[in-house]
Amino acid sequence: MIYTIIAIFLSVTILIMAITAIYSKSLVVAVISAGAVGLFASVVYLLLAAPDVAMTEAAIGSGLSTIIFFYVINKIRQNNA
Amino acid sequence: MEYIEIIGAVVTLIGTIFLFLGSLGLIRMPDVFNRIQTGTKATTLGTMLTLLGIGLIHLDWAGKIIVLIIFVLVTNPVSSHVLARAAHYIGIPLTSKTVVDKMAQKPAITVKKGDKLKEED
Amino acid sequence: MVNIILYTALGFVALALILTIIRFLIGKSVVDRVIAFDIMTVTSIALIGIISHFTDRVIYLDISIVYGLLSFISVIVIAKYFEKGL
Amino acid sequence: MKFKNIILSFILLFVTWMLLNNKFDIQIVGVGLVVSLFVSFAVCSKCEIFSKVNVSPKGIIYFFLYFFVFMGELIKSNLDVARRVIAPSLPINPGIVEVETQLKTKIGRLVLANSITLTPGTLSMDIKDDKIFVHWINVTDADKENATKEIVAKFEKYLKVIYG
Repeated sequence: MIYTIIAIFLSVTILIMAITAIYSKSLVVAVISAGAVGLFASVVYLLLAAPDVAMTEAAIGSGLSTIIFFYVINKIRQNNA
Repeated sequence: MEYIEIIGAVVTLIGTIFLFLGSLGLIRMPDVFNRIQTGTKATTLGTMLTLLGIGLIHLDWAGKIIVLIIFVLVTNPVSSHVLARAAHYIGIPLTSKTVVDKMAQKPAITVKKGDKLKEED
Repeated sequence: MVNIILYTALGFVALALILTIIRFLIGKSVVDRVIAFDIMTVTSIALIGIISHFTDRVIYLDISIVYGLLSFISVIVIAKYFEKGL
Repeated sequence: MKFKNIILSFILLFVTWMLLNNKFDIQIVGVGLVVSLFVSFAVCSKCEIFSKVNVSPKGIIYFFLYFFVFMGELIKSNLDVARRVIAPSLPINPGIVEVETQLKTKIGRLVLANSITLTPGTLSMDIKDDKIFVHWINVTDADKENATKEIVAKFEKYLKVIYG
């Protein structure tokens, strides 16, 4: 029962974050929202009793992909300036 | 035996109340630096107390709980310090209640064209 | 008794998450949103701790260690991007 | 003093490994000894970070005293934050002041800046040589000496013994 309520709450949060990532004007805000999607998706995987998937999602979805996106944005900014 | 679990649960409840107050401060404060102040202090102690309560309920998990508490205690101030310095560097304005700003003597930096970092939307 | 108190604690964590998400959505500048992201992460560590009590599995605490470590690094990278580029 | 660096980082790594495993077994202890010895030799034979730490009994006693003082300040600062957030009139009076420190080593300044961030109403923003810029939520005195006495002095007498 309590897991269902938490899972619904987190899923609605994931939807809000994904919509923010699509409709945001700024590139930086979009990348941070995508990182937040990975963050909450990892907690949802944890509620579905899959710790290994949750650990991978936390490492790749939230950490590594944000860092790589920022690296690429920085490269593009240097080339344009 | 029974008492220590109830003490742990109460400690967890106090920690979550501090987390809630930190988020409330994040909504109510007028500018970036005051938000960092309330946010980082309240969440550091709140997370430490929450994990400590869980550790009192399950006494055999003590090792990982101790590592997590020390980790939160060390990394949380560092990230708030770095964010505050970056916010002052790119020229986020301070609130109108500010009394004194000793860091303003530095030459203002120039934000490159195409970077809308200060105020978007 | 213990579980009733911890359900209340879970409610407070959910309220804290909702307030942080509101700050993320209305945030005036980019730094506001990054602060909201940082505090969201720390609150989620507390949430994972409480969930690991209800499910009674110690491996969830390992996930919260990985979680905190990587989000700390990504906050540092974002701040460094704001200051002078990577 | 390379030797002190290696020994201190070895102890740090080994204690972290044992706490993470949470089990006392001959295989776990053996693996932990070998790996942490190798890592501390490979990484920390050039760094200088622990070379000024005072490990005499006086330093250890002062470390525990500092720990209790710090915990008291942390709890006091949280009650302060709670009072300011709940009050309807939002009683803040913020400003950025400049304070001075007498600590010389890098790790001492790191610990001092982290402690300033977690004490009532202050947030360290930038550090240059021996000057720290502090965002203070309730400025009572913008002068440098008075602000130093108010913010830094309560930690510095312990940290000067431990980190030099």
